[in-house]
Amino acid sequence: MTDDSYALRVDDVHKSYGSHEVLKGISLAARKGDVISLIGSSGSGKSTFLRCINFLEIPDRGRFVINGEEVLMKAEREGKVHPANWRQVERIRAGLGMVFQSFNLWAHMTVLENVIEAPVHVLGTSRREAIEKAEALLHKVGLYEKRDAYPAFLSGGQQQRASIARALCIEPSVMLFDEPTSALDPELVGEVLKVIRNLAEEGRTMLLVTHEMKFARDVSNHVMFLHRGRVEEEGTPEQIFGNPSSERCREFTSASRH
Amino acid sequence: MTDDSYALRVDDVHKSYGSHEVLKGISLAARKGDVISLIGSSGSGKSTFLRCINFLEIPDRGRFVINGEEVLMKAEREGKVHPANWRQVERIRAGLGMVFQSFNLWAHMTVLENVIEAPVHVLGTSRREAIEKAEALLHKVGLYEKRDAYPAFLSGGQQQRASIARALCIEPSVMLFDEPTSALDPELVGEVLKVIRNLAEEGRTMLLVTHEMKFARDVSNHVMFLHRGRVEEEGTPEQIFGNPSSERCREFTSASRH
Amino acid sequence: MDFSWIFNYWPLIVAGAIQTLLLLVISVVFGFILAIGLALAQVNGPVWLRGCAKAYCTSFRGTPLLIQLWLLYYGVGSLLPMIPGLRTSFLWPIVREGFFFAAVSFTLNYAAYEAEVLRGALLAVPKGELEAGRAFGMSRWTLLRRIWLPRAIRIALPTIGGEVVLQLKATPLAFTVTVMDLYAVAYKVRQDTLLVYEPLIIVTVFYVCLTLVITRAFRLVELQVPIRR
Amino acid sequence: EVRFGIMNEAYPPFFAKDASGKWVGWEVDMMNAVCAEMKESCSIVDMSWDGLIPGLQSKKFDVIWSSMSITDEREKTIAFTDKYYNTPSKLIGAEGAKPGTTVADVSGKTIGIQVSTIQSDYYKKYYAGAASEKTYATLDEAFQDLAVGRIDYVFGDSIPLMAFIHSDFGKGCCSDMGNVKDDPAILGRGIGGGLRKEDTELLAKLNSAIAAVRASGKYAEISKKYFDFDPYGE
Amino acid sequence: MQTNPSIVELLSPYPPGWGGALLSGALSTILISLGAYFLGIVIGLAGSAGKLKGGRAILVILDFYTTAMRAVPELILIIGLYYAGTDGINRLLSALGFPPVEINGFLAAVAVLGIVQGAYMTEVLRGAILAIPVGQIEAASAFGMGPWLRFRRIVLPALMPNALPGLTNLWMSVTKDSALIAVVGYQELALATRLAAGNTKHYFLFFFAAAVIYLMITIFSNVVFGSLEAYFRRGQPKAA
Ligand SMILES: Nc1ncnc2c1ncn2[C@@H]1O[C@H](COP(=O)(O)OP(=O)(O)OP(=O)(O)O)[C@@H](O)[C@H]1O
Ligand SMILES: Nc1ncnc2c1ncn2[C@@H]1O[C@H](COP(=O)(O)OP(=O)(O)OP(=O)(O)O)[C@@H](O)[C@H]1O
Ligand SMILES: [Mg+2]
Ligand SMILES: [Mg+2]
Repeated sequence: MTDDSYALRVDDVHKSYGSHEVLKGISLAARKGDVISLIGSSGSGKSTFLRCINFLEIPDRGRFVINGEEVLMKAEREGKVHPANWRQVERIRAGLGMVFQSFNLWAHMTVLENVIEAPVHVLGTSRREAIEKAEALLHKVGLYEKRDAYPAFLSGGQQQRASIARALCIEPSVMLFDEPTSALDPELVGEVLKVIRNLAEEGRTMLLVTHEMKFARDVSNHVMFLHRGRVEEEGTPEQIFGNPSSERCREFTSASRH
Repeated sequence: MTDDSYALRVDDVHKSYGSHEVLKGISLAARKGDVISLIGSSGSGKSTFLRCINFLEIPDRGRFVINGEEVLMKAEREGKVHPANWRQVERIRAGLGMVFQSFNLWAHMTVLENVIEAPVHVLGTSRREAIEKAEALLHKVGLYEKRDAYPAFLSGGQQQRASIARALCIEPSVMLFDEPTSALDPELVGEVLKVIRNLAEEGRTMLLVTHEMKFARDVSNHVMFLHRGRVEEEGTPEQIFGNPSSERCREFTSASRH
Repeated sequence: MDFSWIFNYWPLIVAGAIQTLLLLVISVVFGFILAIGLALAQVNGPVWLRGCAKAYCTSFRGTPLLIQLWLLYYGVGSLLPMIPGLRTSFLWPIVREGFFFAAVSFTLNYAAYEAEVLRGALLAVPKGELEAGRAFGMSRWTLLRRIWLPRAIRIALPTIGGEVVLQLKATPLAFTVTVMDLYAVAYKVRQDTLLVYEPLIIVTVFYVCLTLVITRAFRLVELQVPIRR
Repeated sequence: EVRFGIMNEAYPPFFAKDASGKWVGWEVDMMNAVCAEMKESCSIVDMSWDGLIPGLQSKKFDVIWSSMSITDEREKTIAFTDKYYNTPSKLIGAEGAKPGTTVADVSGKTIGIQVSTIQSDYYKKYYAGAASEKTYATLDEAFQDLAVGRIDYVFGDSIPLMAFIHSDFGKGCCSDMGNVKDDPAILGRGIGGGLRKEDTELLAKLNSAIAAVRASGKYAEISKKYFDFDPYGE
Repeated sequence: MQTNPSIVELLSPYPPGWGGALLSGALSTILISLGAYFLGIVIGLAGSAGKLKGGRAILVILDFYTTAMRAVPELILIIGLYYAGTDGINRLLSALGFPPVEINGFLAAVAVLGIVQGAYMTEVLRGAILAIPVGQIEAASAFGMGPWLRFRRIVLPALMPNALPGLTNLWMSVTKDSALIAVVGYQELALATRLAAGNTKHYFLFFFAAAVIYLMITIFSNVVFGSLEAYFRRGQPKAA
């Protein structure tokens, strides 16, 4: 199959911090509308993998095709690679929405300013239009009343919702969610589930790190289990949660059921 | 019943931010060995309530008895109260362990240094002893290898575990946990569950904010549902999750089961 | 280039270098301690103390060091002999000298600048980390000593390094109260010989070495805690 | 055109810029007289002390005309004209001190001296064993210290010293101890204009002009405006 | 001999009063300081960016720059640039058959002071950038902001509260360091004060007057910097 038929295709990603090899060759291929969940124990490299995809961490090795465009890499010393053209990376990033595990809202902007920042200044949407869209999104995540508050004065879940609204507002074709529901109550988790389903129906692709197995099972059509820097097992949610073939995966998924 | 028989007793706590009244009179009484879960939607004031108990936020009104000692309050202008004696508050705090929703590890210290900081510099434990205890705790939460890492280089779950170890290391008689498992994988959640059960058996009292209903049900002997700044409903886990009497509580708890 | 004068002047040069070093070390060490108090007063002192600290910083940063030195040396200094007993006490040989006044006024001035830097740095420490300290029962003092200051100082290190070098550059003013620091020695040589560059080059070499030591020392402290970028 | 470099500090009555920015003083009048004698047009370039030598060397002006003492050491770097004035050196002391300038008089005392002046050479030769020295950047600072009693004497050129004693500030505190014993080898060389060593032609012209001004009576005429004695010295 | 003028006469703005000279000196001081300060900011921004992002070679060069420019006495820099520098340029020009040029003393002073300020600012800004929570910058990158946009929209507003105290200090010192320009024959506030004092022997009066003028400059700057800081600290909870 050619690269073009994938919304996101990543091959053989390696990443070390010093002598600690976090990712030992991870590959992934997602078609439009796919929702892929990454599960795995804490410290197994899920966040690192997401961050490699938009080059917040520079992978040591790997091939990346995002929205049909291959990220050009050039070799550096010590056999490592590097993006050849940061312009290209920036352009590609503008089509990727990211929700960070630690939210990373901009502290000097209100919630609304946070949400319209990228549409207005990266995509060039008009301010009026961006505000309209942002307010609709803030309504959806139940944060409309807090639109003029600064992040430091928000509760954890409110910050997380602001961060989700911020990522959605650029209408990215690929979304990277790093534990987007960790600070949310069950009702809001349900809301986020709906949002993700809608987005998938619109043909957007989503990559999702989560520790909530039920959420992963409900939302995704493909699940990958990361272990010790490798993909230990992957498949449909039914397969992974119902009948995992690897011992480690069985242990891990059963822990959430006891 | 007298105050003395409670490990923690809080009456009629009020707290506003500006005109926004977050807590409208919350009361709670916990005996030694109690594990009380606070649930409620995002922004309902759970964190604020925890933070009022150790006076990180100064409540507008309320009466606090912690470990049999009543916190002396004095009236301020506008009918608000204030702790009368910060020394007393500091002493009481040293008997309270807290795990923050945003971890709040000290960035200029390694994990190990973070964990031994309070024992050594607040309680006056000898450094050697503190290190021994800290290393045992770090083993328990699976962070021993990372003991010399600085917080900025840890994954989210690792930071959360460090934060838990830090709170446990002072062997507090009352523990305040603000979503202590939000960044943890199911296996680690199970570990934390075990730790909390052990602590309860040792007679320690725990107050726990969580969004994971299953966890709340498994770990606690009492559950409080906060809504709009009030305790909408409280009772045993079976009651709250099995047969809640209030409509709002039913809605909320059922969301996690859909 | 003509450096033959060095043979006649080297004892003066050595003595001058020592004076420069002493002035720098004294003013930086004591000024820093004073600055901590001033910064804290501004960040969370009571209103009146905050006002006093702010006024102090404004006036000491706002007027030239030279004028402060003169006010101290000729103003306060001429009143000192009137303190009964001081003239005969063991302190007199110290407080009589220009060096004493230079050291005091440099310290006061350095503290004002440094307090401003520290104030900003104290405010830049994430609130959550302070709350964590409080939550574990740290007293104000322990919190300050263990969390707030170490964090703030790390944040401000590059700026503090700059302020120390600036302070080094301010030491030549001591000559106006008869302290023969290294720069004054160079000035004397220039007056004597009318050589323009050579004496200044000696000063420069000394300053560069000292600055290297200062920046390396700060670099070392900075590297203690790795920063993720 | 000949450009004269003058230090941009006030050294009345020799040179000073008044509030309107005009240069006035004995040395300025002398400069004009010398220029008239040379039939040259003249201009003044002012510089801080630090800029005088570099300014001369990089040809921002041609003559330093700024009460600069002629010393052997300095002659290694620049050339000097013949002296155009030389006033005696003296000591002033606290009010009520016993007048006198011998080594015995100053023994055990502290003398304030401006850095790198002929007086500091003189101190080294005569007083160094008996009295101690404090070095000042300017005489004004020495005066202040004398007034508050940090030093016992100021040793310097008689003209600024006498001006100080007669000022409001100096009147109450200090008095004249008398001129020091002359030593032509040190004190006798006087004040001259400083030139680049290669400008021998200008040097000769200036020297003859100075001599002519002195001889024509113009010198005495200028001096009368400022002094009640002859500043040329012996 | 001199009569005894009153304080009013001495400070009158018209000669023989010295008020005018002091005020025009103060104006030069402000102009030189402003010039040097803004040059310094530009250099400082570039320098700190280079120190944080640059390759090995850039780092070595910038290290040399910040160490040397801060360590070498300004006097030697200014003499060097103004005298030796013009000498060199003119020798070169005459060798090439061009007429000599005059370097304006004012520009030389601004250039020297600005380059020196730049070295201090490089360090102040570097520290301020390092104090920004790294996640905020990562978020900007993740949304496709280029370096310039990221700097303008995220880094700059976030670094300002951290940098302003240091930047304010540098402004305070440059207003006083500008006294150095006397070396090249410019009359700013400090020199005007010395002239007035030396001429009239009223030292305390004029030094006091100068102190007042400096203090006014400072208080005005404080208002400006203070409101800047208040603006950039928006969104930050109060210190506990
Ligand atoms: N410092 C503050 N200033 C003003 N409002 C605040 C402040 N802190 C919290 N709030 C508001 O108070 C309300 C309660 O916040 P709190 O953090 O207690 O919520 P929570 O129940 O912990 O929510 P979550 O589950 O999302 O963490 C929220 O609406 C929040 O926006
Ligand atoms: N900047 C860094 N420098 C060094 N090591 C790092 C760095 N960032 C992460 N690590 C390490 O890499 C490993 C993987 O981290 P990562 O954040 O990807 O984990 P994760 O799977 O997202 O875990 P969690 O579920 O706890 O968030 C961890 O052991 C972590 O300590
Ligand atoms: Mg993670
Ligand atoms: Mg919360």
